[in-house]
Amino acid sequence: MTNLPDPTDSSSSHRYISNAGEDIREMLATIGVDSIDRLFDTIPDAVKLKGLLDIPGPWSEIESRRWFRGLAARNKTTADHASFLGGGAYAHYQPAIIDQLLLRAEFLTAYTPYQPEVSQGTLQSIFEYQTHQCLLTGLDVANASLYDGSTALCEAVLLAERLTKGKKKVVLAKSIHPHYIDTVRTYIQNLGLEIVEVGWGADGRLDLDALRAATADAFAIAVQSPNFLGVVEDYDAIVGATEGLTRISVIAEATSLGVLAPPGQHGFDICVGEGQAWGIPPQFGGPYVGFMVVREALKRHMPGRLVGETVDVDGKRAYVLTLATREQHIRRGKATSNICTNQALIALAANMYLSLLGKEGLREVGLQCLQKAAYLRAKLREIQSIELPFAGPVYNEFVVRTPFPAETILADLEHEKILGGIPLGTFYDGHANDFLVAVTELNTREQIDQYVAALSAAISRERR
Amino acid sequence: MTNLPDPTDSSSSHRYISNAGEDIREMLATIGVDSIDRLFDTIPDAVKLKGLLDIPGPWSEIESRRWFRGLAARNKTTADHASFLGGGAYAHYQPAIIDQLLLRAEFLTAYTPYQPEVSQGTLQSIFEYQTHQCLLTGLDVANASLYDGSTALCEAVLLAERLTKGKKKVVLAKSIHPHYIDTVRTYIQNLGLEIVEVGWGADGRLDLDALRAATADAFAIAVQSPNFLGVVEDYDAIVGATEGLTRISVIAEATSLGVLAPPGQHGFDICVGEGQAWGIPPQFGGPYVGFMVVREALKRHMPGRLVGETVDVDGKRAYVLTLATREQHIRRGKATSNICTNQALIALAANMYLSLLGKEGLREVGLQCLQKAAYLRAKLREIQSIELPFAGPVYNEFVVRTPFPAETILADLEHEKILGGIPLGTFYDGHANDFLVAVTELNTREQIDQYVAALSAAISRERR
Amino acid sequence: MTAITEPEVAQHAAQKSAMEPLIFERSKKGRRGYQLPDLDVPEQPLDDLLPAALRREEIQDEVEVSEVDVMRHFTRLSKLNVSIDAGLYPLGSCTMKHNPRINEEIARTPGFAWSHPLQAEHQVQGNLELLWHLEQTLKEIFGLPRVTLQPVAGAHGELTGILMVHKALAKTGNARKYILIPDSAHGTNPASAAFAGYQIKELKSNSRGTVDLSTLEAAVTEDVAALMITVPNTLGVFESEIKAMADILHAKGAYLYCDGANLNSFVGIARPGDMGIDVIHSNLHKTFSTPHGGGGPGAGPVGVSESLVPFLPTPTIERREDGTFYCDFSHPDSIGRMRAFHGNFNVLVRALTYMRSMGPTGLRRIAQIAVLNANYIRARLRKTYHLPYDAPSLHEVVFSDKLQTPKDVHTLDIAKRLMDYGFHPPTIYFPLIVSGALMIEPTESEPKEELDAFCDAMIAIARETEERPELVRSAPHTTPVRRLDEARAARQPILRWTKK
Amino acid sequence: MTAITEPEVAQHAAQKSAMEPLIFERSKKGRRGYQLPDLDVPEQPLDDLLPAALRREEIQDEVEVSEVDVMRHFTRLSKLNVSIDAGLYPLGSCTMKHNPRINEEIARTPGFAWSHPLQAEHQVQGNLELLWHLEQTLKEIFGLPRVTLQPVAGAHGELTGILMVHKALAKTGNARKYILIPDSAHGTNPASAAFAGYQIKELKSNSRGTVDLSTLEAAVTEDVAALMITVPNTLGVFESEIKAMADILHAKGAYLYCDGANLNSFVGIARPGDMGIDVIHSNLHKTFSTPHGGGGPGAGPVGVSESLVPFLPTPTIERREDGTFYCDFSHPDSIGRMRAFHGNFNVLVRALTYMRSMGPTGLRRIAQIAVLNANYIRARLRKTYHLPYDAPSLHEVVFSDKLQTPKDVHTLDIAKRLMDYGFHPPTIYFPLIVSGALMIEPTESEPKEELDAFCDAMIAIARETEERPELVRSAPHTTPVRRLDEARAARQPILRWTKK
Ligand SMILES: Cc1ncc(COP(=O)(O)O)c(C=O)c1O
Ligand SMILES: Cc1ncc(COP(=O)(O)O)c(C=O)c1O
Repeated sequence: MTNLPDPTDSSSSHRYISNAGEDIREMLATIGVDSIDRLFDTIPDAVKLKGLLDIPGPWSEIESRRWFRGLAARNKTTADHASFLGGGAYAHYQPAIIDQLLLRAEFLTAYTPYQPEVSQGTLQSIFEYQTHQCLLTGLDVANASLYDGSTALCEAVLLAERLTKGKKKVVLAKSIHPHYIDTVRTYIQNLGLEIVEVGWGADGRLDLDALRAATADAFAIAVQSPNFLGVVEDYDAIVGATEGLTRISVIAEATSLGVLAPPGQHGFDICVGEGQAWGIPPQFGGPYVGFMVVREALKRHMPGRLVGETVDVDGKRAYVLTLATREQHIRRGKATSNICTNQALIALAANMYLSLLGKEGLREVGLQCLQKAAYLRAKLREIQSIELPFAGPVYNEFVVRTPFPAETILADLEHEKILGGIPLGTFYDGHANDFLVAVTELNTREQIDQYVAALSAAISRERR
Repeated sequence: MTNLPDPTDSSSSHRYISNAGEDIREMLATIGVDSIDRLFDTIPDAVKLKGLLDIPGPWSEIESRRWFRGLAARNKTTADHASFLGGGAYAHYQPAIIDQLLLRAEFLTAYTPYQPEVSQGTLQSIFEYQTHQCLLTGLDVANASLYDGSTALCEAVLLAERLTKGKKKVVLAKSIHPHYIDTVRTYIQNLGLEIVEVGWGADGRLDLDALRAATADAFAIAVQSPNFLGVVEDYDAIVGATEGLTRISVIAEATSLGVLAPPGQHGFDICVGEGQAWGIPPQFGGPYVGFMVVREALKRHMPGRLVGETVDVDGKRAYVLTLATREQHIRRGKATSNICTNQALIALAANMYLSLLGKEGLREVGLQCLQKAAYLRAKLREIQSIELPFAGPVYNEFVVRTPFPAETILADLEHEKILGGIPLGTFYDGHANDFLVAVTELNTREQIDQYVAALSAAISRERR
Repeated sequence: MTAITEPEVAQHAAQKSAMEPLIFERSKKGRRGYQLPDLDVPEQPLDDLLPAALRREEIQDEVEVSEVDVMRHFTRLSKLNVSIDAGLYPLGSCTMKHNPRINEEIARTPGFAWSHPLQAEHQVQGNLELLWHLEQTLKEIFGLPRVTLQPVAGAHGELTGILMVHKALAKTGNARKYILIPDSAHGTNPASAAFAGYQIKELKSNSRGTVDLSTLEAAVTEDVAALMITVPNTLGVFESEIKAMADILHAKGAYLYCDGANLNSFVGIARPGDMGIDVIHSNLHKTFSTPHGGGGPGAGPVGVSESLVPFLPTPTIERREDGTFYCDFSHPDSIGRMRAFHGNFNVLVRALTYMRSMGPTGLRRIAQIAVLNANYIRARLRKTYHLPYDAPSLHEVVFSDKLQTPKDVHTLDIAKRLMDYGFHPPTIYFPLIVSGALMIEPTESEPKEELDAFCDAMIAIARETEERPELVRSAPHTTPVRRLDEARAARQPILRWTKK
Repeated sequence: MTAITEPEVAQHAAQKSAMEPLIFERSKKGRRGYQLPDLDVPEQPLDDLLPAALRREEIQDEVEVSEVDVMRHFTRLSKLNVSIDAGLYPLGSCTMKHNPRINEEIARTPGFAWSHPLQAEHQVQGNLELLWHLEQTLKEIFGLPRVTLQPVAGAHGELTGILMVHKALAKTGNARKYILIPDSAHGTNPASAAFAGYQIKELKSNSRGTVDLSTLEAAVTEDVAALMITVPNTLGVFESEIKAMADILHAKGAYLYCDGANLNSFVGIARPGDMGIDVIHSNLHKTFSTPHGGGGPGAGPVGVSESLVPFLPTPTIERREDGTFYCDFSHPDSIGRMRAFHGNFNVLVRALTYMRSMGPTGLRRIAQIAVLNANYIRARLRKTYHLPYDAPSLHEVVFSDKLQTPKDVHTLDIAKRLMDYGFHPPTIYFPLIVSGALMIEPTESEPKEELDAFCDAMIAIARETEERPELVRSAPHTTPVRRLDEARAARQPILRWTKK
């Protein structure tokens, strides 16, 4: 170990670690040992490293900025391209105050509010967040957050299964985000459950006949709306076909709740989803925020944390983590979920977003998405050889079909600095020429017109 | 006025103005008038606008981001070029925590700490900032900040003049930043003062013979070191030649204080300067922070705010604005300066920078600048037809001379994504082929080597 | 349960923060708060680069602390401040309004933040265009033909303006001697006028707090260069005769300078240029929301009437036919440069962002609601506090402590007691024409419920003054430190830390 | 001066913040907190786009507030929280260390923040390269051949790890039935094991708090899939026999899972792979400094030994010969996908930034100083508080309330009283094997003076327990709210605001 640095030497000091030479010597004296090494005597020499790890660093901030910015510059992103990408991650407007508020140490560097007297800020915000979820989904009880949309669906399926011990079959619409379905498959692999997928009809909506055929013996049905094809499902029709099942609605584009019918008012028992669209940057897939809202009767089955209102000894209103007997730290192997750390900071961002946009803004975002997508669809319909294969109503996303492989067309668009869509063939067989296109309030008419022109040019080019 | 919007209509609501329709009606009722217009009755109709101002907006954040980022993208900057620009504004390392701390509302959105009981954060920080200035300059009393380096020099000249009523001549080294000299000229134009400029010798240092000739009847002498040519002045020699004058040292590159002799220990009475180099981004010239540090005896002549230590009624140590009788709000027409709002937030950033870098870091920044500039100078000396016209010692900046107009050479470098220097001919006649080059710890050896190669190529190109 | 209200118990938490030592007192040998990349060029002997006589020894007593220490220190210090984002900060004359965060974001765009002030013009066209647009916008707001963006604060703008007046008059052969300034003016006005080379003649206010035309007429001699007046004045009262004042001055060849600190009260409602004003500065950190930063930075652009245009500081920013922009130094009569480089550029970026966010309707609404809010406070408190000047006021209202002094409770006490209620006090003891002034400016940002809470607190303090005056006199009780010994600070000044 | 210590006076300031209403209660008709650009495409009748039956009415009871209202609200809420940047936050097992701000800055680089998770690989080479480097770095830290970055928290990592164990065993024909978990384990361990399809067998700790080899040997039947053990355990005590444990398990075809929550105590000193560990997750929000965010987000990468590599979640990130990177889905035995997209990518960015900032020397120093700091607290408090397990501990120390219970003062009271001294309490009542546990983890970030202040407070509380126990029992006294009625919250749950 002679090559290893002496921790009391000032060249060993590191900016993130306060105690250095003078401190260390004083502290060792109090402890009564003569070196830090002595404190590690319980680790057998046989497993101790003889030297330093073989990794880069320590780097200064200057070096980190150079290297990481260099990497970031190798990505092509919404920051320098017109983007029409959706598929469960959307570029929406992020109000400037949100990120600056998130950087406040009191939010950023606190942890789970186990001690309510010094965590009312976090607790009250979660309580507000829970309320927003209820108002938006038309359901009664929301939790503090789950990891993301995909794992929220897993938790919903497991919750539903707990309600109806015995049945082992869950029906999933095939048009749920394929990553979500994959994740459910992973989660339940050892639990003796069976997944039945139900496909879509010609209009892109859930195939109701196939659904009816699949429900026997099932304990739950989950559908996504707008679904992965962008099509808005008919909740009432689905409810009519799924008597007796626990109904789970999945929301992958959260801003759609500003204009679409709330699942809780249309016969659904559980709504889970991904809150990223509420002004969280796409950031390559995470951190996002999964939400779950359920009917009153299911609240004691809820996974994850819940914040409730109470009073302090002076009678002052206050907030606290509650119904903890559902959770792993109390129930251990029998908890409603294994989740502990969740996505609190992103839920806080969502609370800020929902509060700023408010009643009017949430509706206006939804309407702008709807109108802009409709404008693009109308323009695309004018182009010969472009097809919009699914006729069902859409919100802000839809499938486009050309006579050429999606990847080829999208590469052409990329040359025009347009991220033009997501190839559907990656997810479904037989859709090699299809791609998903999403439009949000951030896409200007100019961008949309350029998109149409570029797409039209790309098709002409390929035709030659 | 019928076209003007009705303030109680919800379409008039603005996100920055809380009170809207419902509030307005309630408040008007309390006041007892029937419209907001009534509250403006004291403004004669003749001067009231009949319509709205003819300016753009209101814009959403989305539109502002687009337009302003568009403008920013039209600048070529240190963000995407290798920069060797100095001349009173330097690109140094800015530790990441500083900017995030500055965004804390408690620092950003408070004002001058008139009420010490609720402003101890600002007050203590200023007290610390004052201390740093004293330690760095070797003088006794520093103020809370002045606008910038140029106006700090104006204030120093005026302070010196107050000390020696009667004399009207101030000697300024011609090698002080030309903008600073210009500003002094503007400030004193009606005060009956005379400026005598003293030039430099062959080595770029103050011409001591000329200086001796100029000091008769003068009340003060000001020199900058490193001067605008980058050359480090010999304080002791200047002191020897300026008996009886108030001596003002000007610092335009504040990091130089990490390695250069402190003026207070070499016979100077006042040190003023520009603190931008302490990690403040160049941001096209401002906001920066001017500093002034003086000998103990001059403290009651100090312009600007001063924070002092005291105790509260419980005997607890605390800080407060003090010696206010020097200032405009008390002394009005007879104040030591007209300054009120200063550059507090930038002084706070400087305090953070100086604290983080600390004893070791301030020295290391200085040494790296010194070594890197020396490395570049050595490389340049190897190139035929490049001349470094001034032989005096330098810190991190110096003059380069080629056989071609500086603008031509610099345009060539710009093609290589190098901001290669500042043409000296803009400031001094007879220097058309000269430019100023600055190097900091942010310039890598690779950048420096590329600079040398690009410069050498540019000269060859021009020669053809 | 008596134990728990004992002060030594109740104040632990507050004390922890309040006892934050100086950063110098946190220093400990060997700690480090930074890292630089290793030197990547061959190191040369120092003596070869810089003679020892020109170098310094180590910076004695400078700190050695970690990044953690610094983060803790400044986070804790910040907690000792109150701020606009946490609540009403009704400093009269300071226009403590909401500081939008989009302005901070835009100012940090690398293309702005990392542009250098001495770059060639073609490299900074974005900046120049921005400055040009800001000038156009301020011209329209002022109703004046040109605006300089160089001044970095209100006082700096005042000096700029009066220097222009001086130069213009000097050009006619007589720079004259005096600047007239009402007794209600801010201290920077006389100070700036003096620095510009003038003597001050003070004008007495009338019973409305404004200046009588007759007073003005009598004062405007051939020796008077200008009247420097704040509109509306520091009582918030508009000078309804402003146009007539301009006429009087102009008839005598003198100028009308407007201190635009109170522009927030009439922006978008009326324009200085239309009032006959020749020069006005605007504190962008007031009306245009750039953050006050604990005392700055700000910006103080100055607009001028046609006759003063030749005297503007250089450079001006101009647009060419081809749409490019440049700095124009060709103004032979210019007063010169007011500061190095381009003023507080990144404050200007914030201000223009704000102007765009507001637009014409929003700017007008600022004035409307700012005036509504101030008048609401006035209406709610006028029965409880003495209103020394009864004239209708715009965006601020000035009370006095006259009704409280019989109980030996003074403005300072009321201000300190407000802190216990969670509010920053108003501006106090200014304007000087009001004895014991409490100058309250809520701005348009404040919601009604915050104004109500403030008025409730003021009323409660008035009640306390009657019932328990000692409680008010000894306030504040809940702040990190209590009332300070300010006399001691001035008598034996300790202006820096020194190692014990 | 008695008046001024009365509680109703002293608490105004605190109350103002503590009484912050819900954002819903700030709502007022007509207020607005946002603006969008005007719709720039021709507006079509809604019914043509979406049948009314699929649309919603207005979102009833959603808020109408201004940006100012929102800024005020969240700024005030924030002030009700304590945080790491303001002081020691010694939650045991949570590794509440300094969160460097450079990590936040880097994560916000537009190229990262605005990259989309379903972009073509050639468009996101920067991201893929970053993930690849992070895996290399974690491999070296773990001493294991592969690491998956998909799990977004420790518990998620546990589930991932146990699912891999299950699949690997299932491949041999018998997935087995049990996971062994010591009684000192964190609740997520049994919960994750259950979700992975296993039953739990609890192992009793010995008097050192560790697991005896004989206990293990007796428990490892052919039905046991794995031992899930925390190293060092939740008392901070290292399992010195870890290698022998691995041998016992491996001999029976079972796996050794390590809960790496406590990696901070030995990072750079020893490597899990060298101890015979087959699977380990690391909470990047603990050892690698990504901020806890009031409860998340985090990340929980999982490293595995050679035999488990085929079962890793898909996709894995791979480097081609030409230096480009791609997602590899060709793992037929993979357990599948643990989450949509690429996990908490922007948490991973922060963690890699931190690893680079620390480097090999810095990582080692983390463990050294974290252990030094914990042992310093142990040394200073061991005379005052009962140490239920006396074995040498590493980065945390667990005391109990045994010496205080005779005065009817319990761990909860001590925790609450610490708040009055300005400290966040330690983790309490965990691990379960200690009655009245006080689990203190200071991390390497804390300066000695902060540790001393904490120890002084703990000692003062012990003294108060003797002299004025009621003071401790009724704490906290200085927080925005005092002790809560938690039972009421659970009995009549109010889990959302409803309009009155
Ligand atoms: C009326 C008035 N005039 C002038 C000033 C000075 O402006 P600044 O502080 O920006 O220099 C102020 C600022 O407080 C003011 O209120
Ligand atoms: C020992 C231990 N294991 C597991 C976990 C769970 O990790 P996470 O909260 O990241 O899911 C924790 C977190 O508190 C822990 O302390």
